[in-house]
Amino acid sequence: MTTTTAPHGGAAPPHGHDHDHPSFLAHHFDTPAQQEASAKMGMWVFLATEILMFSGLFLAYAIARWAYPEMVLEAHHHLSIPMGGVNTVVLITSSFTVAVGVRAAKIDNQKLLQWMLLATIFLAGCFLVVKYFEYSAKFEHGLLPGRFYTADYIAKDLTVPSPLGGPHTFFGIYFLMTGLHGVHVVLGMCVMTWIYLRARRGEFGPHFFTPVENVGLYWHLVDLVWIFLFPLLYLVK
Amino acid sequence: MATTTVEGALAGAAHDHREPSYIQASSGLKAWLFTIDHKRIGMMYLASVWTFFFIAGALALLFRLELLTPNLDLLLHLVGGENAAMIHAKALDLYNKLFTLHGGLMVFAFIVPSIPASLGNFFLPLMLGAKDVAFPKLNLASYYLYVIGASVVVYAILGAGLDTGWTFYTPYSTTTGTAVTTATLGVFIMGFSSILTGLNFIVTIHKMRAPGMTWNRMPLFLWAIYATSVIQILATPVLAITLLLLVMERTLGIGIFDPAMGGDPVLFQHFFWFYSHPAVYIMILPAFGVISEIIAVHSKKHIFGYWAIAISSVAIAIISFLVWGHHMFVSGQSEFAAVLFSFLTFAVAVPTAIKVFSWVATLYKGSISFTTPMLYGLMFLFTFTIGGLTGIFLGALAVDVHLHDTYFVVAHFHYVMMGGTVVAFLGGIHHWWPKMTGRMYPETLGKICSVIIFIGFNLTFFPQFIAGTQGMPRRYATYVDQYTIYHELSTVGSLILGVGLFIVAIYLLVSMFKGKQASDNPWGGASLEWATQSPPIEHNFHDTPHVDTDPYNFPNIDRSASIGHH
Amino acid sequence: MMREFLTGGLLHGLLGEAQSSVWMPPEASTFASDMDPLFYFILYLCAFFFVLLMGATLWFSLKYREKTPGQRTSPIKHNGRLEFLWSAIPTVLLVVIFAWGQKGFVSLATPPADALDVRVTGQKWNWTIDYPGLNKSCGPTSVTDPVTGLQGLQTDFYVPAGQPVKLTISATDVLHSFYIPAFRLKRDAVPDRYTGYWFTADEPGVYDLFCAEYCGQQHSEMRGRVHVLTDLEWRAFLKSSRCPTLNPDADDYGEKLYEANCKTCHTVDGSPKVGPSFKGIWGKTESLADGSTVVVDDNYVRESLRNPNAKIVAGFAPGMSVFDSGKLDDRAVNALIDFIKSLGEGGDIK
Amino acid sequence: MATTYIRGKQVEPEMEAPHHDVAPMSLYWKVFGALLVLTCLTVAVSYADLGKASLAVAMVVAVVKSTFVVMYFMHLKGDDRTFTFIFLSTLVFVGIFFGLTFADLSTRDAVNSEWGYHGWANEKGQIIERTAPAHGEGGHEAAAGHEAAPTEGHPSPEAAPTH
Repeated sequence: MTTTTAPHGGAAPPHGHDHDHPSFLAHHFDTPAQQEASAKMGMWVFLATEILMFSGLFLAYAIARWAYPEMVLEAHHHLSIPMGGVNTVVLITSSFTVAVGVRAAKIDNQKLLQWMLLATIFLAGCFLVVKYFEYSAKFEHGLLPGRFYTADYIAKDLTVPSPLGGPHTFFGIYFLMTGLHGVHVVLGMCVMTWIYLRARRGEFGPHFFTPVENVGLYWHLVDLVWIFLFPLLYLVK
Repeated sequence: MATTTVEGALAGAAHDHREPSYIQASSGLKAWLFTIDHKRIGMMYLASVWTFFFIAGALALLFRLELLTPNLDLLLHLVGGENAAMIHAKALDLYNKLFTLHGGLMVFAFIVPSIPASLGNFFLPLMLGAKDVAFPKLNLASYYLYVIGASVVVYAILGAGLDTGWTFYTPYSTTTGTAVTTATLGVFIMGFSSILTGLNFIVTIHKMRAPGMTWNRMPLFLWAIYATSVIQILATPVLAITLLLLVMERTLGIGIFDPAMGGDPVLFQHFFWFYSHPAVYIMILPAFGVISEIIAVHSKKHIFGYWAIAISSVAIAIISFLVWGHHMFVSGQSEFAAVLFSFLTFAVAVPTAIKVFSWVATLYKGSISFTTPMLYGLMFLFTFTIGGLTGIFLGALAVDVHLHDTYFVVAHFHYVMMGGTVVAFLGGIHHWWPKMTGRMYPETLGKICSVIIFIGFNLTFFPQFIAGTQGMPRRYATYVDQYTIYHELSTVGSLILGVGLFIVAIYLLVSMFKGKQASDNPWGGASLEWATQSPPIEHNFHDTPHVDTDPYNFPNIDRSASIGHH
Repeated sequence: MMREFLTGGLLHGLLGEAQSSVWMPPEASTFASDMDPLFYFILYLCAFFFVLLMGATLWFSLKYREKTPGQRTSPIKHNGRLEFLWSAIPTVLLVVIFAWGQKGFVSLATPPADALDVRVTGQKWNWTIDYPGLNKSCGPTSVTDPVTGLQGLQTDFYVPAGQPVKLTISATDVLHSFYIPAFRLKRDAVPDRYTGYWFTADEPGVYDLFCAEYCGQQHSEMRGRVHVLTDLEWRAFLKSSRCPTLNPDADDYGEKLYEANCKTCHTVDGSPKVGPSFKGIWGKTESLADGSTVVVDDNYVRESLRNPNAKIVAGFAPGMSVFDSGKLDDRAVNALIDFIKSLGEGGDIK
Repeated sequence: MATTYIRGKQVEPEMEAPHHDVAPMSLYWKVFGALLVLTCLTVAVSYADLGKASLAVAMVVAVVKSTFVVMYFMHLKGDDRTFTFIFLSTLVFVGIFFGLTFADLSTRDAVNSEWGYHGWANEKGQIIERTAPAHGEGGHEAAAGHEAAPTEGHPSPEAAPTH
């Protein structure tokens, strides 16, 4: 319960301390503003851990590029830029829709909020479908990570590990980065579906929309990682 | 309901009507296992953390006994086999699995979560004047993640066994047949628990302080927990990605760390130590926080150099990310990087020195009562200073070439980990035991045990310094017999240490039920946790206290001759 | 004299000599005699500050113990000057220690031109030392291990006294570390990479050689002896038949290869060890861990060398290191196969 | 919502409900448009053969795009300054991770090229002749556009002798 004191301490607070307890305010928070600020800060700290986790993979990519520049440049021709480009546009649009969704929650436009969440989930699905086609193309050509690398026109045979710094390292890192990013897209879709269901029950409005905002923040980070991943893996010569 | 100022709360709490404490609030296993009360989660963490400590500690005693003699005399009997050579080979494997279990469990399952998760969880909201941590359900989730992760690691080690050491160095960890993948999965899960606890504490400290508690009115224990949480947030994700890369290396052979496939094993050491060196500061910083509280309260004197200690905690948290290379001076790292890391390593030694000097200065002109927590506090000053000073030997490049991976390193980190964190943890438990359980521990028995632990600890680990400088390498199952004297002393010491710790565990458990009733403020502490009932009520305070003094203003400080100003 | 004093040498001379055996093994290399003064300098510095600090703690504890309950305590909160002093002085001392420490370390990486070139290779659980210029190669020789009383493999490393020696260290399977306590020197052996250092051994004698980086089952038995020889002994060693290089044309080339690479895990007397025994294994049908069977022939031996985890005999753990063509070229593999054949055929003898 | 005063000083201003300034819809469209344009730009630039500079250009474009997303979509612009601090300090630590790792990797050959040699053995186990990386660029920017690319020296130009 909230305890507020008049400016000079001492005097009794203006109104009883047990004002109507809004349904969404957890018992241990004093004011809704404190709860919202805490939730948002928690989300930003969580985003910090996500950035640091992906930084490990970006460092692995940087070292592979530094140690084997020819291999990386030659091997990344096998990645299809159109598919990557489509995925980038899809993710940026989904970022846009989730941002508009959060804005809709703020102005209590429930219909728009629900449509935007649905659109984001749909776009995430498209992203995964495009990724499925990309991966299946790789599987067919045998461009697989590490010891499963059987693309015959590059490595001779399986028993001897493919030539040092062979493309298996690049594809190992490629599958790790896009795979981990893909896992985060799937997680994002699940959480967004849960938020969509709560939005349908009308839980969110101008006075309480933190869950929508946090899912939005998470989704923007997933988009951010892809914004860096796409040029590094697909485009850079 | 008028707000009670801190002084009012201190005086009034003892006698007014006793609300049911958090223990009596609801009973039954389900009430405990699904609680979101930070105090109950803190107690559950305390129980699980100490269970793992005694499992890993018992194994340490087992292979300490084994090391009594140069050959594998003890383990040879535990292992079957057709001929002497086969038995010997299996005994060596068993020894490697034992020291890996000891290292792995102690680091990941005991010492990383020890103080922050148990005492931190219990006292952070209390000291802040808050009703609970910012995300109580997340707090319970992190406890269960910890329990699941720890049991996966124990399953992996007791099942197929793990013989890579807690450092998982490649290429050995990618080529050995033991359960590396399962163990890394376990540690991966425990990493999440560490991240979530850190996240919870940072948000609670930022957003849920009692009105009036500005940053310089926060107890130093909370500064230390804050610095620890910052490291947990920034370092643990890199451990997650390192373990993921290790598992991918083992299963898919992506070749980042495997030299035959174009990788570089020293790269794994960079990834690993980027987490693991800040992790050793996750382990020691909460101990600094506990010691600041104990020494100030039990010498009834304002802590000396409040800002110096607070800022040095945060400074250590930041600089700890720059120094990891000193674990790799002889690993084939470039000379330029070795010199750079050595210089930065000496930068991190200065804030630690400032802390120790400030604690000793706090004793000056105090009124020191030799209670058990204070004995542990003074013991900490002795053992941790040795641990810290021996770090300087390992930081100097030329000396580290000789001392790296020898028993000197083993002694150094045991003096810092056990002499530092475990001693501070015991001090903290005794200091806050009346507040946590509402009962007092047996004072005289407590003092005796602290002396036994002091003697046992020094007898165990000081000879290892000399064994190390004489060249005894680390992780050796059998050794040449010129080192026998050091191992004999060390084994005898470890038995004494084991006995001392065992008695402490027994009398603490007994005192939970049979200890005599404790008052709300037995030591005359001035921080907020002493301003409520012991054991505290479910939502901590009858009404949110507001703070207008800093937590070290003890009643008997002689303000008339005010030499020091605010 | 001044330098001696400055480097704590005098102190070390006065006190050090008396207990040099307490802290440090004998100084047998020039690097050791450079490094020990730094060690003692740090030791005495830390001892001094430690005694100061513990003295203060003890004295304050006794002098200011609580005589009467509620006893007044001083309101001192901090003292700017004192806090500055105890931050600046340690920083200066630490920088001095850093500067001195890095000087010795970096000099390790620049060997003199006339240094004797020695190649050290660590593999799972023994060292092989080659002298490229001198047509010598000191591999592991089987000896009864004094500690375990069993047949073990130890390497003898012969070094001329007073002459700089350049070590180029590598490994074939996992990380090892070439550590000679008497020389105060160690460096990790990293597979497929070269690391190294140089030293001048100046005290003739026999010293211990350890592996200091955890490398698996017999990490603690990957030991050896370092023999620092006087000039006379060194010339005798060069002419002697000790440490012959593996001569591919000799008929016992296969047996020598077996001793250098396989002996730690495979015996020739029929008793299984870490791996199956080679006695009578040729032509035998072995049942594998996954239930299938294989006949021990050229292809199986070759595949087990190149890709050991492919077909593991039932009852044995994976973990054999890879012997790719760089370590054992085809000629060496053929010699090894001939040697195994010579150990009895048909798999009739269990 | 009542505000809390202690001796006249307002405590924890954000305790009372922050007014949510809702950005106009047009801003969202503008940012969306900018992101699409930049994506097309970076794809187009990748076809033009810039060689070494292509990495730098791609990174600059990525940083610009990510600042747009962070400032407007994640509302870091009008928000509490601690969130910006958290975001940027994370990037500093990612920079430390990159910088010090590359401090080791790129100076391995500095003192003694043969021992520091980052030699990669080929199939036959010999150290292959490894020419210094064509354009010696070091690590690239971190995950989300941090400013200081770690600068490292070029590894020694001449290749180590084969054995």
